[in-house]
Amino acid sequence: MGWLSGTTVAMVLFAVGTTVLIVRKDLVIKLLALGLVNSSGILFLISIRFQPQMEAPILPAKVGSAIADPFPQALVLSAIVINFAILALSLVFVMLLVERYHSTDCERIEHAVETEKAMLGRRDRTVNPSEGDTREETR
Amino acid sequence: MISRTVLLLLLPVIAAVSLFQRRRLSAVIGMGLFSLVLAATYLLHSSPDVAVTEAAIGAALVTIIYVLAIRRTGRLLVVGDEVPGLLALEGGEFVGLEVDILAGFARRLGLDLSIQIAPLCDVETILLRGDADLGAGGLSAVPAIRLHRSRDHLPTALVRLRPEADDRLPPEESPATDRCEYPGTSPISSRRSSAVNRLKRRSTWRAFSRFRGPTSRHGESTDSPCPGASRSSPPPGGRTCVISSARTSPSSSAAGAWTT
Amino acid sequence: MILPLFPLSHIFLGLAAIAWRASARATLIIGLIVDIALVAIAFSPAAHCLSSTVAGGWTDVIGIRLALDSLALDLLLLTVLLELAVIIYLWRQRLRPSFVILLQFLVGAVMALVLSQDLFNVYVILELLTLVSFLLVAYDRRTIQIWASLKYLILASVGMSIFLLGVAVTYANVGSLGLAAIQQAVAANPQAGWIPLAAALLVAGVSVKAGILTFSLWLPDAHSAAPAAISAFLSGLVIKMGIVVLIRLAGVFPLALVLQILGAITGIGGAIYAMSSTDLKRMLAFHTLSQIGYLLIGMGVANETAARGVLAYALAHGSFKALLFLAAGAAYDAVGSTEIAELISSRHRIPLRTRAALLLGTLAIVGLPPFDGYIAKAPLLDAAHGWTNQILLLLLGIGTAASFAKLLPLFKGPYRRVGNDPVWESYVVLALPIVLFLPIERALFGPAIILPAMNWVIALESIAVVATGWLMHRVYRRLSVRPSESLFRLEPGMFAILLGFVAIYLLLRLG
Amino acid sequence: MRRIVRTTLAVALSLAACGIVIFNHPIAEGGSRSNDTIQLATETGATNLVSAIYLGARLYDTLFEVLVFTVAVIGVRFYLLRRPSSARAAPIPESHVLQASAQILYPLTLILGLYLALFGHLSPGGGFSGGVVAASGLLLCVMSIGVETVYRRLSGAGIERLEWALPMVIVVVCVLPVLFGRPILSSLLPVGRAGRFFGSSSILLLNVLIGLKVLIGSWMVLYAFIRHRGEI
Repeated sequence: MGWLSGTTVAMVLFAVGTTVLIVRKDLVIKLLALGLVNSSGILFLISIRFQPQMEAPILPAKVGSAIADPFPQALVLSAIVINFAILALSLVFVMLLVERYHSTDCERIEHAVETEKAMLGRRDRTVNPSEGDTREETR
Repeated sequence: MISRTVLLLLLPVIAAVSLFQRRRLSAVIGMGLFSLVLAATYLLHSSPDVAVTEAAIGAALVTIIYVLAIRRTGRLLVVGDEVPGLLALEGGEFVGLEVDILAGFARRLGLDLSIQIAPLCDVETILLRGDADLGAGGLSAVPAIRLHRSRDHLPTALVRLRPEADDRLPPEESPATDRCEYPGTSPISSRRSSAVNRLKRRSTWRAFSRFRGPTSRHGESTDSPCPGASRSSPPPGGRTCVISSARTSPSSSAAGAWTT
Repeated sequence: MILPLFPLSHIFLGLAAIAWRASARATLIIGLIVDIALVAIAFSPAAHCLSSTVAGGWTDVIGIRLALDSLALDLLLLTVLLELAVIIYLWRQRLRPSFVILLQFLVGAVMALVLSQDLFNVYVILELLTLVSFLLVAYDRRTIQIWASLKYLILASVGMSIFLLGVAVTYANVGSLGLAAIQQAVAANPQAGWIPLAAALLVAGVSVKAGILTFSLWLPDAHSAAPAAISAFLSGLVIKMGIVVLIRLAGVFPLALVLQILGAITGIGGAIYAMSSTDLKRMLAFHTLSQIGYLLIGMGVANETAARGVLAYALAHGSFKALLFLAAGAAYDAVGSTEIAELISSRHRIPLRTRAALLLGTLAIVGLPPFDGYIAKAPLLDAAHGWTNQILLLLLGIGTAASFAKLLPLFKGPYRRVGNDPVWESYVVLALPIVLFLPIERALFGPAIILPAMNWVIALESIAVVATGWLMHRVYRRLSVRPSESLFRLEPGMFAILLGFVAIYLLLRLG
Repeated sequence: MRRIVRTTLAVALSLAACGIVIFNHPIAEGGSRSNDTIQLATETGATNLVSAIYLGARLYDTLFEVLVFTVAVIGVRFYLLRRPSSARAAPIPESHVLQASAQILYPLTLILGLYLALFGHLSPGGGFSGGVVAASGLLLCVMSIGVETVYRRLSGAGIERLEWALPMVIVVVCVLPVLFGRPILSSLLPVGRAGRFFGSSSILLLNVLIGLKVLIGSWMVLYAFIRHRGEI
């Protein structure tokens, strides 16, 4: 079972996450997949220098046994919190979009935003006062 | 060693299964479970600190926030006229029997309720235009309301749900509703039927609803309130259904017929 | 020893701004004063004693090294410059404490990043930058901004997880995350199998943040949707942070070929889209891409002059791009639109100083001789050996000139005074380095760097490039071919990141 | 058709990216240099080596991580609290079983959070996980006595100011050693014998500060979400 290490599984999780991130249209699912991608990085970092029979890095360890490297674990703590922050904020934004469009479908929202953008340009142009004389000038 | 292998094998399976769920809530719960398994995996990789943090943040906090966030992502638009006792605006709030029913219905579906007041003569137009999902506010008191098949460019099914062999409808309603009825679609058996049942038992009411887009396709309510409609013609855009009940039908016996 | 104070002071001030709401404006001023003082110390002769330190006095193996090298000095200067300009620009607006804290965090994170010599530290700071700019882009809460911002966050977060994988691979093989240790490990065994993998992961991850095509497909939307002052900051400074990390990585891994190819794609792609864009802010955002292309090609050349040229160009680009974005914001306030046709037709309502600022920015960005665009580009043109690089740089120059030729009618009369231009002081702050770039560059990078700018061949070449660009604009205007904008959606962005990673890996492995 | 092509492409690209990493598998020679780490424990006085690194050697990273969390709190509050609240529905769950069990569980959870934060330098845990666990205790509290009650009591204690003041205190704790002639970001308080509760008092101090900050921050995030969404 040498091939079944944490790193391999982490990369499989990464592949699952990116696939779902592309294939599924629902924004909430996309965020879940994003969380999965981020977790895969963490699992990868944890398991990269790990070998079975290692003890947890808390002293005093059992005599004669190697302890796992504490360094990646300390890094990973930061990464977990960062992922939480990203998730909370993106969820808030998804909620704002849902409030506006009543949909979590990514393509629908994208389409609506693009239409809105086009409408915005047009409205600005028509709303402008004193448009007639400026047109004259450019001619 | 073996437990580590099992957990490692379990991780992608849980992730893939939960991310390909149709219902968002299932996906969220599945990813919460994934986080727990991940925390156990960290523990078996001799990193208890990371395991504790992952369990606290990934499995608890994140899942709670997700569940809070996806609670209500849609809106149930109701249009109706003010009828004292049924639907009325008092001090900026809607009160009345039908409001209570609608609130319960919206809650069942996981939607936000939003009520608009419109003159009775416009309710039908608004509903048919698709600007609202349900009509309310003493609609049954006006026999003159006529229903039409939806416009042709909307692939919708207009379904009437009523007890089988219920011929005690007031005669003036029949021509209007019959025109939009699909045969053989009346018995409903779904989770939602209890909601409909509640509606029917408690009030004299009639509603037209057109459940639009994502709330019915991706949302909480993938099993639609009128399954007959989806069976007869799976509509891509939305569906319209009419829920109508007779004023005169005795509630207890009719309820039995509804939940077949 | 005092190096951590650069970011920490801003962080403290930002938190003070939100804890005591009345003090928001005061903290901005205090932050500025502290910055100027610190930069003055950094430039003083005593600076060598603070040039490098490990935070907290730990060993290099596990600690985080901070260093004040020429790259850091260059960007610190740019930071202070932009901070000053943006604060002046924002001064008369209502400033919410939450805005001030985000601005302070942005400045603090930028300073921390340019000083950092540790890969994981870079990761954390990049994430902080991502989140802060994510919130700032959508600060007005228009739906367009929210969507642009969300897209940015999702793509940047995927990029950052790829970067984290790269950090993990590096740590597994080096045992430390300090750049010096990694450099030693790579130098000891340049053929090791992990090097292409780690380099590809790190480069692909950071490219998402650095405005490199085809990784950064979020950039045009986010930079054009943001409020003007934020656009100036993002385009002038924050996008350079990815470049800073790339420069650091290029000092460790053999990346010259990859950077050149990425630079070519980024530059040409950005220029094409900029030429066909009809919105001023969007065009400026595309231009950021094309200028990033310049920087990458310069980095790919990998010799001493080019490296200094890159630094000089980063500084110059920051100043004129910020000037253009700020002026575009003022023009939007006056006209109510950023469509170029609209701006031209109601140009009489744009304040004169804003128009002057747009003109100055345009002259600088196309690279006409007395201004900083030209002076900073000259070393790159001089150092780029080989005909591919030469042609690429020329093409980029032509593309820039061709897209900015659209703005020329904006500067025609009538020149009536309309209203007061409330933010002209910030234009002055940014215009000073644009006009007086020669002595600044000489002071920063030594006298050798200004020699190419004095070369009349290069000057003539630049003028010829601008003229060609103008001609090209006349031709292109009549063509109806426009590249599709649907590339800048979420899903192509995801595809591009994965594809880019695979491509970079193959390049590093085979090339 | 387009969908099939897209799905295939997505799967293929993801697998390619994943395969590249798997087949260049960085082989771990594994383990930590035990001398280094034991020395680390004596230098910081923390027997939990992860804490020793997290709040010792890499305090600078941790500081930025706290800031990332602060930014998240700012963002959530800024974007959610000004939205119209939809707290019409009852904040207290209808189920009495849930309510009763929440009442019993929440003190336990708060104590667990406190333990994790206080003993983070000796055993698994730390400020962050402690704070989050305590915040979920507060959530249970909300289930038993209602969200507005909890909110009133907590804001009566002035937690909002504290949310912004705590990171400032952390920054000050990081900078203060400079007054004693030690480098910035080194430990503020003296280091005692490894393994004692007060053996590494500055890590203990930081753990408590971070735990409190995270507790308040998580509560503010949760409150914003609950208020926006109505009920639990």
